[in-house]
Amino acid sequence: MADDLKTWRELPVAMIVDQPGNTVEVETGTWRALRPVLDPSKCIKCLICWVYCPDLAIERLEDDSVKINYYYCKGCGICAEECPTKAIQMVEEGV
Amino acid sequence: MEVKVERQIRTGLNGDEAVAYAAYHADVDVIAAYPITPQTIIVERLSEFVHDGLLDAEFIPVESEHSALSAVVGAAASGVRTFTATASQGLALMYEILYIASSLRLPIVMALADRALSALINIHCSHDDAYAARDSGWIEFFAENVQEAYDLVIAAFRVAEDKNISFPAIVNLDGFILSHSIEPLYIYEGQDVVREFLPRREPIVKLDPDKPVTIGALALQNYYIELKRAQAEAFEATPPYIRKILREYSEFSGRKYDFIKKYMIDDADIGFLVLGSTAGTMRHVVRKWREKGRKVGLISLTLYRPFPVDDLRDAVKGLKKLVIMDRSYSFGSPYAQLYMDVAATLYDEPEKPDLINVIYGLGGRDFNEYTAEEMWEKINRPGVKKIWVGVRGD
Amino acid sequence: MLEVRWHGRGGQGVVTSSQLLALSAIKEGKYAIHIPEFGPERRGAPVRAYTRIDDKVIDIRSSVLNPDIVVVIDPGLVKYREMITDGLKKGGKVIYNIPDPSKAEVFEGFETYVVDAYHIALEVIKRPIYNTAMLGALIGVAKIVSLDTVYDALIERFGEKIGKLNIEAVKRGYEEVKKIG
Amino acid sequence: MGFIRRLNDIPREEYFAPGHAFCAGCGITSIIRMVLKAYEGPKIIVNATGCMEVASTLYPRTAWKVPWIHSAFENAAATAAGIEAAFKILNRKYGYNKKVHVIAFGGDGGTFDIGIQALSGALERGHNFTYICYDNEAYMNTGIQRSGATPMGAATTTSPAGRVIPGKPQGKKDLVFIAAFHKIPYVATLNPAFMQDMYNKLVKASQIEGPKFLHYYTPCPTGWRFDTSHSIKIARLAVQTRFFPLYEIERGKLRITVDIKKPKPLEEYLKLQGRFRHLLDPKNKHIVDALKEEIERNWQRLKMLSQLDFIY
Repeated sequence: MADDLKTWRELPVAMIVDQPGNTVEVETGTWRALRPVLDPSKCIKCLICWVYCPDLAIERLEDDSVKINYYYCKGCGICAEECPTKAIQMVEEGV
Repeated sequence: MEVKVERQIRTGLNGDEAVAYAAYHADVDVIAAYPITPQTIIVERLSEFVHDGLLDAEFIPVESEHSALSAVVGAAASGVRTFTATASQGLALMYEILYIASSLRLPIVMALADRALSALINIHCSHDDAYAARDSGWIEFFAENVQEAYDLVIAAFRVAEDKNISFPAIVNLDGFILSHSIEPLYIYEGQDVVREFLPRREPIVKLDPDKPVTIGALALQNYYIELKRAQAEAFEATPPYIRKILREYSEFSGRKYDFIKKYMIDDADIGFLVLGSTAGTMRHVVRKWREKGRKVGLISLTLYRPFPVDDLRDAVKGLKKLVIMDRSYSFGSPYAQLYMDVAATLYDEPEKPDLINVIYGLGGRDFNEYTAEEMWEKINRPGVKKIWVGVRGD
Repeated sequence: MLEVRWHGRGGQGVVTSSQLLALSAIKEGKYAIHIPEFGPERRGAPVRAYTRIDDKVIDIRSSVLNPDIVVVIDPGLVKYREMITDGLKKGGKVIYNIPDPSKAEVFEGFETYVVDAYHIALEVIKRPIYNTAMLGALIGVAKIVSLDTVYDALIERFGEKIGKLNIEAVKRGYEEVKKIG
Repeated sequence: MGFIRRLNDIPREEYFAPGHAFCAGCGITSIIRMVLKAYEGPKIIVNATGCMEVASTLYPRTAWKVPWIHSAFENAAATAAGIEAAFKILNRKYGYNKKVHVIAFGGDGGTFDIGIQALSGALERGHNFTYICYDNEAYMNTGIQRSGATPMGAATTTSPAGRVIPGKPQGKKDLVFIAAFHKIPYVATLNPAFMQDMYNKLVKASQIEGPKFLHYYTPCPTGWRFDTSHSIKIARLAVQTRFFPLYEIERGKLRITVDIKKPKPLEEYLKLQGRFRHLLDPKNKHIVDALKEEIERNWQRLKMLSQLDFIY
């Protein structure tokens, strides 16, 4: 994480975090060993992967089709495991 | 003392009732408290005010002191005026949350009916509990009498909620000696009067669905010390604001309040320093001793945290000896708690009095003129540094 | 400064009588402190309370060690003569409750007063709560506050119905207390 | 939006951000996301110390887009009570005109064990709030120590699968019933594998006044030692084996919401998890039998109670 570490003089009062949802800047995709790969032709838009992705790394598009956001995906494999049509496959990240 | 009696009523209340009236007149919004002697009358009276419809507040009759302080933390974080009260073991159970309330800058006001900590279990006055809170980032006041208990609770709300301060505050009143003793005092005619001194709280931070913030996150090695540095700076910056508010309150009430009180100290050779109700007894004693030709004087602290360093340095000038009276004991420390504050305060002074530490009054042991005389005899022995008085065997 | 020490047993209203005296004095513009002495006692055990009254601000907050007046609410405690006269000022007053005043004994060296608060309480309040009759006796002896002030305090404390019974008890204590030595 | 019939009905809007530090495969984020969607309108979240708090709010960052407070480990219910009281006052005394949901989250340690006193107090006092226990059946945040929620036989670092004592000797306490018998208006069990059931219970809870207690089963790949991809599969098996029955008690009326007519063998559930692996050794068959008996008794009890018009 390339956060600029602030001095005590710059911190908000009362130790709060005043930017809601600012973890959005944090890349957790680096945790990944396996990479989910989606075959959109097999997707039936059931949204199971979107619901179960612990990392909010499945983006739900307007028509309920989905897109994988590798910036956040930690590679747990739940999406591939739960996909009823095997539209998502886990592949080695290094390959 | 000259008292401005406009819109004030002279009445007789015990210390707990006075505190309850103060919270009522301060129009407190949320109270969470658990019964513990000698604080119980406070929560009983406040419950009555709420149940009789006099005070529009939520009274949360929690299942423990830990939850009492936790609940007021939640309420204070929501932006309203909050109050709790406890003593001794109850404060000990709250201990974890004391630090949290201060770190989150929540202006909770707590009355502490000072009582000795177990074991053995005792319900009477020591300052163990007041001292236990001393490092936690709470402002601490000590009341000498019932009038001060009432006034300081009202002033404490203004102090705690001031935007330049925003720290929680404790008002200490000696268990039983003040909490259960009836004395005359002036109270305001009601909430409308107090509101002129104490407007509605404007929080510096709150849980607001329209402006979400995260309160109480996890801070590790990379941030914790910066956060504490900022908190320390904010706490150390409070004294001028506290003083200003106490002056305003003096004006408002007609009763003078400052960080410390001095009595016959200016030309004294030997000074006595006390907290709480013993200030009254010692004032009486000093008066009598002066009649006997003893050049003695008295200092008592109204503000204990932040410690009134400058005031104290100034007040002890010219003293040959300063007797620091602790109603508690600090096991394993070189001296008891108040002494150590004073010693640190005076260490860098070029000229300072000899210091003597007196331990007295634990668990409600009466401190009276005879005990005072025993103390006089002991402090005048050569080489005395730390003594106990009013204890069999010494 | 006038200092009063009250002796009685838990449940007899020892603390209440001291409170009522202090509150009455405060009502009259005086300075007063009521100090209860709570120990490990429960109902039935000996209890003390102290009242200080002065025209000036009262600073001292210790218990009363050298009272001007000792009031013994519980008739059973009179036999503890050392406890009752402990620290009592020379020439001070003892006022005690005795169901049969013909058997009353003088406390040597002190002004001694007796009153049958026992029967006053049973007749007026119908319960063995002697405190208000003894408060009346104290005021009869020492005239610290006016009876009217005490009556007001009683009504405030107990409400109309119970307050009036206690007013009657105070009044009778005030009228029936006798100096015996 | 309210109740859903299919996953596509779940609102799109997210109130919880990615970039958080939960373990890969963690079940906790499902309950966070769904609660924030199902409880419509303004809400305030109270979090006990634990995985959820630590993984979502590493200063100076937060994954929460709603007001959130953490105070200590054992006091989430008490903190929530104070917030609820404050908003009552804001509504009544100061003209604040929004109805705010107050939702407290605690793990099983913070709920079953150290926080049960504060929880009981808050339920008894009838505060209008929701308490959600996310139960991963051990103290995961401190490194997998046994809690009052750890099931019999499970290995944790303080109930290891030792040569003499194989796993936790005691069973799991029934916190749902403990909570329910404060006679509160709504309690329910939730499991992410049964998302429609779970989501609709959340919607229902959000519409009920008074204290609500929800018990969420959250699979923990780290603590239970299973492949991260198996999170939902294991959650599903927990229900299918009747290990974690899905039911609700609404104003005293108990209803099994997902009936399991033919339960799967418990071994299917156990064998996927490292914490139970030692139980499959024949010498520990008696523990599996005891677990099975407990599961059966619990199921039969729920069945019988569901026949009654009310149980409190």
